[in-house]
Amino acid sequence: MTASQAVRQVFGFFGFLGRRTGKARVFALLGLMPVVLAVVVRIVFHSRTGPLASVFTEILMVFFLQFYIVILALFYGTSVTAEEVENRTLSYLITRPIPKPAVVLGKFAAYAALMFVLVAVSLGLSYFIMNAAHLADPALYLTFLRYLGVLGLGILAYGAFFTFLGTVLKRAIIVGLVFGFGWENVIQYFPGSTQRFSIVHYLKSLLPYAPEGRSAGKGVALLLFRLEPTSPLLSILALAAITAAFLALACWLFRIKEYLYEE
Amino acid sequence: MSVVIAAANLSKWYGNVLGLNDVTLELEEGITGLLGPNGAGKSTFMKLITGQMKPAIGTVTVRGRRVWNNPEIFQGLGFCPEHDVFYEDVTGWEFLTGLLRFYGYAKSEIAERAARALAVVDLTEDKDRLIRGYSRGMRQRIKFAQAIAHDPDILILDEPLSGLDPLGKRKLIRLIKEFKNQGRTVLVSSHVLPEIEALTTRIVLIHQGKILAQGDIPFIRELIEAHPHQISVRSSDPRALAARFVGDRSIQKMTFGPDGQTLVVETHKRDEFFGRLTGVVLEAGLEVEEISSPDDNLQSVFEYLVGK
Amino acid sequence: MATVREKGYSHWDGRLSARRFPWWPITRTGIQLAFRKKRFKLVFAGAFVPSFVFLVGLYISERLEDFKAFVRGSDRLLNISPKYFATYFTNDSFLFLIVLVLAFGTGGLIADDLKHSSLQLYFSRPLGKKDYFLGKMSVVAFFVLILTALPGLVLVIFKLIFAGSFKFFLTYPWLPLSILGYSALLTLFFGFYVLLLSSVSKNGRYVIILIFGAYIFSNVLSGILQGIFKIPALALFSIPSNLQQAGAFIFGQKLPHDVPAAWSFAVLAAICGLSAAVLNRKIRSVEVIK
Amino acid sequence: MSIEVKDLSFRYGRIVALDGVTMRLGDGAVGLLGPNGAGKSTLLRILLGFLVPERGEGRVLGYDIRREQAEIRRSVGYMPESDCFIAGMDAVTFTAYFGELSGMPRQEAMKRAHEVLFYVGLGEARYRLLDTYSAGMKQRLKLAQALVHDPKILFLDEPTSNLDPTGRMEVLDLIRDISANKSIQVLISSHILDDIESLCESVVILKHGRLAAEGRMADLRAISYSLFELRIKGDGGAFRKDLEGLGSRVDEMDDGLIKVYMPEAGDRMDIFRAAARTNIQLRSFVKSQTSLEDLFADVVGVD
Repeated sequence: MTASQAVRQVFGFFGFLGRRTGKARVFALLGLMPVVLAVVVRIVFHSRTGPLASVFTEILMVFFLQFYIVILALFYGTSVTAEEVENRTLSYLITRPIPKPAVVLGKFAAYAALMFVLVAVSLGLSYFIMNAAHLADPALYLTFLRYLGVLGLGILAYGAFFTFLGTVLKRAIIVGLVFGFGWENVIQYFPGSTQRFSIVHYLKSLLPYAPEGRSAGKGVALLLFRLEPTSPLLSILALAAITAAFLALACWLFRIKEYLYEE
Repeated sequence: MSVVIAAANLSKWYGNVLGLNDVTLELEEGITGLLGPNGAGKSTFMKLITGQMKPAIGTVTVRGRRVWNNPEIFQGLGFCPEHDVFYEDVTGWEFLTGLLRFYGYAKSEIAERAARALAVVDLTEDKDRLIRGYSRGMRQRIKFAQAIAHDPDILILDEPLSGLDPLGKRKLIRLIKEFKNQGRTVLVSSHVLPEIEALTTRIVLIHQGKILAQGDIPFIRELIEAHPHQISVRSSDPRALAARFVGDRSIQKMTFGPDGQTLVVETHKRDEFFGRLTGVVLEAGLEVEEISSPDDNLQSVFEYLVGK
Repeated sequence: MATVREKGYSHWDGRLSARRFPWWPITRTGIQLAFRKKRFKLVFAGAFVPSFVFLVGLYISERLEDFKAFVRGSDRLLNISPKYFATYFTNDSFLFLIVLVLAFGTGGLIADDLKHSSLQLYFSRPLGKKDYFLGKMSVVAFFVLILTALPGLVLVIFKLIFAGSFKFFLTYPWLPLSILGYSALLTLFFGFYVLLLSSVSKNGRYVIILIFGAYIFSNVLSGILQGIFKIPALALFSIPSNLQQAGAFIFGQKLPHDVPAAWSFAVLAAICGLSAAVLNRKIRSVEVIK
Repeated sequence: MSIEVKDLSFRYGRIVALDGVTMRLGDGAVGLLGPNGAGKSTLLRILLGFLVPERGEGRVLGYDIRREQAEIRRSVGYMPESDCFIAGMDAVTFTAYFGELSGMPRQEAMKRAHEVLFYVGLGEARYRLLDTYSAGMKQRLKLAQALVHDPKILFLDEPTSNLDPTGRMEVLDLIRDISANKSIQVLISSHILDDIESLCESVVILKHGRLAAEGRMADLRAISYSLFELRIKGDGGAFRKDLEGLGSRVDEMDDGLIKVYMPEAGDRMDIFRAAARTNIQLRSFVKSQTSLEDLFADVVGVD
């Protein structure tokens, strides 16, 4: 069985399993919150149109970018390896004729796909409900695809990093929390290139609003607060590099590590 | 009988905890019982054979091929983990077909193999129920099914009978024996010695990381010179029987059982004793109710070799 | 006369008796276990920082003249009145530190019992479910009271000592009662709140995240909602706001959100009710032996 | 005797767990047997007062299981089947803690905890944290916490699971010592029939919530015809013909065991005379009775 076939099979196995566990439903519920918010805003502000709608979209993006995908990636990322070790189901997987890295890559891909579906549905519903007034305008769809692309890259980068954390540390969730909600938020107050040492910086640089352009209300400032963006191309490359590097590290570690359930 | 699993000067420890200490061993077809006190290195040995751990010194090979990070040996090897752990939110069918994905079978072959494995462990009617709802016996049997579904010729079982009720044990013992009768190799580890005795007479005894004994139980018992054999004879007049044997030099010790009917004799020369016993009993006109050898079982072999 | 102690099992000649507080050993052990957790002593000590800060505040208020130049704008804060105590009891960092201490110290109260299935050991003893909960809840009560009632009363005493007169006490005789009342409210609420979340899962880490997460999320959520809809009643979504409302009411101060205080009390009571119901259902005897 | 139940019935929703069980448990050690789901743990739970039976009543040590629950649980020691301990505690505080919860004064509980821990063989490890305990040590710890308050009755659920062979022997000796002469009634539920065989005088077998068999083991296993199982050394052929000449049927099993079915009137010593005539060594000679496993199999049905 070639390595790529093995990855595809592991992807199939965990794609199926991921949907089954109760946790997926809990996160889907969490994803419902922005949709409800969008509906309520539509009802309350249906008379006024224009920039106000896009401002609220900004506020939603804060939820998605700095909370939802981080929580998803933290949970699913750390559980790529930690879950199998903790529930001791690891021995079912590594006594199969497939290379160990295939388990990490296959499972990561399955969970990334699951996360992407959750985010796409939630973002899609809330975005289009919020901007229902001018559905005809093609630019609307372009911005949506761009948002989705940014969140997708975010899922991959955060997911890979947390997968690596889950393979290295025993207490991955706590460290992940500190990184995801501590370091990533604090970084924006640091000057100069220190911002380059966080994932959220590259994601923000890809957002469709030029920072010093028109300041469209509180929402935008919130996101692009004191951002010194790197060029979109460089950001995408950086995100891709982060994803690849941390996944490779996770695979290598998983291959050489011996998991000892307490003797 | 070719060598299937071989270990050469195999040693393993983690931190300062000793796992295995210079173990050299060869396992052939048929069922071999692996036993030893807690922390003797039994589970370390199991993990080394199933590639969950890397040998520190020496090698362990299955059909001549190294085990660590060498996945294709699992094409022909099935493993039953000790812990009662599963993917709880899937049905028996999904569990088997899911794990069968990794052998490169076509979809139809996966379904056919899963059905056959379920039939062997007779869980066919429960195949669409979630494993979460399975009883302990059913979980143990589905675990056995996932180990034999890809038709391996080596089966490694870690405490397969633990937690099963007597009927469940009988059923699984029969399955394991049927598997062996197809000329395959089975390595079973267990704490409960009567379970090992029900499966095989061939054992490997590990203690403090070393192989203490290997071979057939009666053969090992013979080799243990240090401890004389015990023979218990329950008869109408044990004292008369004892009086007749007192002069016999080969008898080391005689004790009378609490029930006042049993005479327990300890001797190195069992042959000689049994030779004379029938004659003596008839000559003395005694009524004999029972003759047995209380220490001719695995428990006492274990006690001698491992005991304090 | 020689005696030989009989080998093997020996009986105990004492007599088993029903005790007045059968649940007391549970509380004592719960507290001991909390202090044995790594780094908990550090977190616990840190929780006393606000009371220390307010103590210094008391000192400065007495020596206002010499600090005049230094303390330009904030003399308004430093005239000591029930408002001073209300601020102490309802400021955000004070409540957050209590949640921090409870999450680390008492998060595992029920979660650990569920994880190691030791419930069946408890209930194979002459112990009712009521005793079990009372024992566990008084562990939480211990920590909350030590962080609220104790420093509160000590501050009042130091105010009298620093002022050198009972005038303060005579003008506000009801203040110690408010302190005790508010501490009791916090004890009751956090007792139910922590036990509810502790019984939700076996995984200790998950429970700690839940205790933090629910508290912060409720605040964030109500902040966002108020940000969008500007309706004051939305403050009821946030646990800290409710506690602050109740505190302000008990100390007779202006309510931070113009929502009737009764609503906040109702929300807090509802959470306690929910917790009692969930706990009663979750720790059923059948659950006890799986 | 201390445990008596009449027409006990209980149901989890639709599933009938106990269906009218009436029995009086004999003295000494009693084995509680039955396939998984036969109602064993339900019976234990009702006797311990965790569940209230739908129908029927019962008395434990004279206390009624419906009304005097606290009294029953004070004088009962329960050793659960699943692993249970409290992380962060050492063995002494753990055992003393549960002694206290049973009503012992604190100092007495601490003193008694040491005594009991030595008795179950955890003497040297009694100050270590329970998180570092192996499965076998946790098993002994469970026995210790069941004994700390000196109960009148011990309910042991799978007492010898996950113990290594030496550990199993030691725990069996402990239980034998407790039940034999120390006036403590012991009820043991186990799947390892060898343990029940070596510990208990009488046994109760449940099946689908009903009483399948109850009574002293010796009576249940006695069989009418006289069947002898032999192991011999030497030429079996002649010996076999000689025996058949005396009118008894002889079968030889694949593992060398010889089964001799003697006619009612036959004298067992004829076998010895036949052995002497054909100079055969009689190495094992046992009057067969149904093994507990066979008894279990045919009482509970399907093999």
